[in-house]
Amino acid sequence: MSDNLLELDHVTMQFGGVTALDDVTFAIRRGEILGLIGPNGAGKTTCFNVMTGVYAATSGGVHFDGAPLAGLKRFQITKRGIARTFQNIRLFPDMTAIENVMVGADANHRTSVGGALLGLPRHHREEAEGRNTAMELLTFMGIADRAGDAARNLPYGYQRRLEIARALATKPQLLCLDEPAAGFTPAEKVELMDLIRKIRAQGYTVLLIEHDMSLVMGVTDRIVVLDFGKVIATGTPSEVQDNPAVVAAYLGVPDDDA
Amino acid sequence: MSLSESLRSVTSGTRSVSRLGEALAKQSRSVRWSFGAICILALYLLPWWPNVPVLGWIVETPGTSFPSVLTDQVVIFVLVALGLNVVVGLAGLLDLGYVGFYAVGAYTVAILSSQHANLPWLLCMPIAVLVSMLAGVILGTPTLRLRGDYLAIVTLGFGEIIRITANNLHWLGDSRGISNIATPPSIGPLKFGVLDAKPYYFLGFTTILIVIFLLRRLENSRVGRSWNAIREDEDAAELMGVDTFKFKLWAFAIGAAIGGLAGSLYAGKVQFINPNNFPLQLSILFLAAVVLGGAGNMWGAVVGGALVAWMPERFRGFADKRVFVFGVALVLVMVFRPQGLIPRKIRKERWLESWKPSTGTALGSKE
Amino acid sequence: MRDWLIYRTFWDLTVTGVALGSIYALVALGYTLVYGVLRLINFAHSEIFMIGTFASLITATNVLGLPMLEAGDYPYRTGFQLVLILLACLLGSMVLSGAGAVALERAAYRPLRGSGDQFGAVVLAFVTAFVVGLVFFDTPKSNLIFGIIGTGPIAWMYLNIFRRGRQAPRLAFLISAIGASTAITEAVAIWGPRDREQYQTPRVLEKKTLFQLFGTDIRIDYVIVIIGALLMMTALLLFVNRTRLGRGVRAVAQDVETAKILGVNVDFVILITFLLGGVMAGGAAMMFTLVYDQSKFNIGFLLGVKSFTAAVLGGIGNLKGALLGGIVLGLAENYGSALFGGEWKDVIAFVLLLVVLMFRPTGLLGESLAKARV
Amino acid sequence: MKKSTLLRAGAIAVSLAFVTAACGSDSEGSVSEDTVVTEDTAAAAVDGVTCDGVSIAFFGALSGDAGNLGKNIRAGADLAVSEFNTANPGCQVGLVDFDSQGDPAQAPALAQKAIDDASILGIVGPAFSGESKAANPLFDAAGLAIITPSATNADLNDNNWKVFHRALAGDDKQGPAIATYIQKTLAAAKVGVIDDASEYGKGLADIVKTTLGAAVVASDSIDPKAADFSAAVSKMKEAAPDAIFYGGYYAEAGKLAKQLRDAGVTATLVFGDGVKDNGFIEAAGPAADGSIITCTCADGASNAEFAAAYTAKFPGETPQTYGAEAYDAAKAFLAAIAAGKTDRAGVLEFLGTYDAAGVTKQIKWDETGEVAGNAVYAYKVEAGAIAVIGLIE
Repeated sequence: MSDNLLELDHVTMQFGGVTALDDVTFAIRRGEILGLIGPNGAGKTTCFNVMTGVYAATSGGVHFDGAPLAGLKRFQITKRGIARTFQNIRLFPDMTAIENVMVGADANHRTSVGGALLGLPRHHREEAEGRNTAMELLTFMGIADRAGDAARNLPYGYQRRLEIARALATKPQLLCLDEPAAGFTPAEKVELMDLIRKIRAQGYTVLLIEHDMSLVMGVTDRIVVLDFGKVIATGTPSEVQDNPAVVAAYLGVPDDDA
Repeated sequence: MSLSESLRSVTSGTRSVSRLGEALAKQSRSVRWSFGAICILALYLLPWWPNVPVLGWIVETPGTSFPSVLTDQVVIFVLVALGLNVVVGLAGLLDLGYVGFYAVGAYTVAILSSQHANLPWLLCMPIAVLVSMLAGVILGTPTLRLRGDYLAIVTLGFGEIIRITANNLHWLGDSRGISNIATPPSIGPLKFGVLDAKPYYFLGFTTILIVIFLLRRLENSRVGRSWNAIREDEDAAELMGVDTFKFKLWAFAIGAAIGGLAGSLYAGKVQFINPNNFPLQLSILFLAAVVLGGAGNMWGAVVGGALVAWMPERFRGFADKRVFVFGVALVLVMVFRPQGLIPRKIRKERWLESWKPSTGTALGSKE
Repeated sequence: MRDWLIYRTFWDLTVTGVALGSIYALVALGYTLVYGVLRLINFAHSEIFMIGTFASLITATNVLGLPMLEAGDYPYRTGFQLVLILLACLLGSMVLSGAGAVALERAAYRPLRGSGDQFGAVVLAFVTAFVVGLVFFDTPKSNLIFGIIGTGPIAWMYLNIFRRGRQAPRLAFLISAIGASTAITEAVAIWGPRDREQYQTPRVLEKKTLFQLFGTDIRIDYVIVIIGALLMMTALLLFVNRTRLGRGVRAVAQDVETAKILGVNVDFVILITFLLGGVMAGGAAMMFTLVYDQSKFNIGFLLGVKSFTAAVLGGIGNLKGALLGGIVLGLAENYGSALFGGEWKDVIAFVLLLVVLMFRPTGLLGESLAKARV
Repeated sequence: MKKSTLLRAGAIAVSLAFVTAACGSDSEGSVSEDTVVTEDTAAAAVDGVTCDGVSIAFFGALSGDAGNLGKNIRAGADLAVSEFNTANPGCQVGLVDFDSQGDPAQAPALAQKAIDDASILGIVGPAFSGESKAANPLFDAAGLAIITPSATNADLNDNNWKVFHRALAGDDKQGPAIATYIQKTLAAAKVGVIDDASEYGKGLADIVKTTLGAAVVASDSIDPKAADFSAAVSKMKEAAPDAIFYGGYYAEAGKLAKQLRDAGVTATLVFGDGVKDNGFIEAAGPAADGSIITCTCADGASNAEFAAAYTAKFPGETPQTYGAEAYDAAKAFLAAIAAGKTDRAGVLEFLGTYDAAGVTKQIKWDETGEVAGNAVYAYKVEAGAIAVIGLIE
């Protein structure tokens, strides 16, 4: 078994005439926290979307756990072990926090209409299991006190955490976080960094898209930098920090504009 | 009393109903069960309500037979609203052609028990449910990939296609319709004849109870959660591992099956159907019933269905004007109570209070 | 026999199909505009069309004093007088339909968006009082008076309720639309002078054959309808693409939130959208009466369903799609009826829609009003 | 002045009513005898009949799309009842309305209500064929006699409903008569047939088509709810028939006639009884001129006595389609009441032996409830009015 959990192999993604991803190749190693950074519009979220099956790549392929993801539907990819959160929070607003997480937990369940109608033992077993998973995740994320509230009524920080809990409930191997710290105060960011480390400590691999450099530098093992849909640098935080191309991309050095 | 005041009193009425519900929820299991049993018993006796003073004056339908209104309209609308609520209220799929499934159910019974065979109703009914379900799957498979509002017009078209086909095909009795449809078999004192509507009401009400029981099971399971998630955010649901297409198709099929069930009950009661029984406007009325009651709330659907069926018969005296009043009432209710008379409620997880962490942690269970 | 017939009548069917399709297209524009901006199926748009046909009727008879029938013959007019009458009818239809659409928006939809205003409150209050009056009074006049008296206090109360409103779920808009549609239709049916019977609009244009094309008579009324529809369509496209208000419409269609941030008055833009849709429906209504010279309280329903089908067929939210969808639908119905028999007309229309959506899930030209310029 | 006219008309009508009553018991009575008996019994009967709490019912559309048609029918029954009540102070018969809106879905509950009302001894209606099929099984089970003044669907009498009667011939009589008229009187070699795909319209059109056989050169159906019939019009234009028969109702007939004429079709237009309404002329305008309309209904207006009584009761109105049939139907029930039948079985039995001259025709039913005689009348639209031409042989 390869060391890499997920590999992007020469992925190109075009929308009409616009190339959002241009021959992107990188890998995520098992158990690491990989940061994916880049200026606005660099293609980070597109990259996410290709990985989770929202878009089908124009060319190139994505391999997860040694198998190609091409042709799989989104929910199948989730069941394979990739879970994600969203840049703009996308919870199920009129469902309670616990229900939100249970929807995630259901990814591993098999009860369908027949089982539910007849009240088969598996239905009861899975329901109990789902509740336990959900409550434990909410406790782990520190939001169990509002478990019975509608997601729309939760404070912003809770909603962000709830999204992570919901993603974790699918029992993923790879957790993809899309700007989880957006809108957080510095104190909250520190808490989040702890949380991400704790998640990794449980054996998850984490892919992190983030704008906030301090957060990325502080928590990741490795960083991939995208600019104009291309990978311009890969390495440890300190390597990337010193890379002139990265600095140019972020600071917009004139000769890079050409 | 102005209408807005009465609107308010309706509002406070539903509020006090929900308050009653909350109060009941606090009671012990036995209290709740006996309350439910009394309610069910009282509803079984509904055909006799017009004989009760005051209450009778409220519910009676002057100018038409109350028990027949119950069987021909109220029971059917309540069942249909329950079924449509699965599609529209739970899964969030806008279906404007629900009358099609109702027609398929009624026509299946008609064809099998009168037009082309002489099967007993009891055998036709499950076949009708299955055929309607199949119709749901056949319509759903190509169309459920479409986005919300495209689905609306396509389903509307489906309802019309069913009606026009029935109207034009001799095999389906064309515009003359089908007479002499079999009635349910009489059991002991329950004689399913022509003149006494009460046995049909008991049958219909029992069917409603069974459907509610089964739907509750679905709502409180992975299936119901998946439907809710799809309604709230389809993309997010799929990315959380919900097989959205499969569950949408299930919602469609179950909704269709209940619609077909209602159709088979109707056909068995009136023993004559023709395409004019299934106009496009009926689909819209069904939808209005669900949303008026409160989309996504089973009790809302029940109340909405019953009201939409019963009101026009109660206010027969207004003749033509009642349709106008109904239209105005729809606008007013939607403006002042957009979630319907009994809005969808956030689920109360009763088990939450008694929940204790189990030994194996969810996170630790990973490898 | 049928094959022979369709071959010989092909061009005949084409002309009538395109003419009917043009009317579909104009009505479809209203659906498409509102859908593009509000993501709402404006179910009551068919009644705006119906109001338009009555506006034509009222303009011709009550305002211009034309008789419905003149000694058993049509009151034909010619020359300058004819043009004036037609223009007056067109104006009447457009004004009344436009006003109707705007009133509908403010009374039945805007309160649901949580921004109900005095106008909506007054209309709703009047209707409420009127309905309550039905319990006590039999004559429309006393009912009307009761309605007007009751309006004040109820409107005040409604306004207070509006103030704490928030955005309603989308289904509520649809049901409100259905309710408004029912109420408008029934009001015409109940209080119209001819109850539920058909009305005849005076026929001032003699339906002469202008020229022949592929052996088919091309009648003047069809030519007017087709050219008129194209002109109105072009005017609308120019308005949406070239004017500041049009840009506002497109901006709101693309993203309401962003448009708000950019300082677009969203409620006003929505009002304009309804007005445009209403004016187009009014034009369609006048042309409808030109060809069929009749009207009825429920005339809008089926035509509305068909026009909405046309809008979806072309790609809802897409203005050019509405035109294409309307004409394709009009032609398909005509050809299909000739092939399979008129009793299958609606089946043909809906099967066509289903097949098109199967292969092009967002309609023939794709959706998005925002990209209407493409 | 008006009042005296009313009274006189009422007296005439009442005397007629009692003729029928007298005839009921005397089933052998011939027409000529009836007229003779009239004068004698009229005076005697005035103080003769007493009854309490009996009524008959009208069943049909009084509101909704078909409301006008129903109101016209009800008016006929209303006239008969009020004449009876004026003449019999001791026997006030009620007329109860069941407004079905022509909707078969509402019909069973209304029928049930009528059945539950023990005072109702007979039903004038149901007015349409669809609601008849939904409601008649209930009436049959309850033994409540019905006389429909307007439902002409051919297979209504195939159902073994013992309570079923109708006051006019069915479409199985009308259809062939239309065909005969088209071929014999109009001498049309090529005929086009259009229907509205409704039970009534298509049923009638099919009978016409079958009877005409090879003479039918083109046929089509239209959607009555649509405004545009160009496909059917184009077809007719191409086939250039000498006559076009349309099976359907007057509103669409008007639109169709207009569109056919606009397209330059010159064939004679022939319609069934559903078009016999002034609404047709209003909708079609000049295009209606020369159209032929057939009906198994008699022209109520051409019976001077009836027309006078009608106008006296409903000032400014003349009898409309089926009004006279409804009058005859109600009269049959009133005759039963006058003969002392105060239960449903008695009324039903009475109808079986009923044989009396009505306004429209001699009213006498066979076992299936069909009225004797096959009278089909032809009408023509001339100068903006529907005028009777005469019986179709």
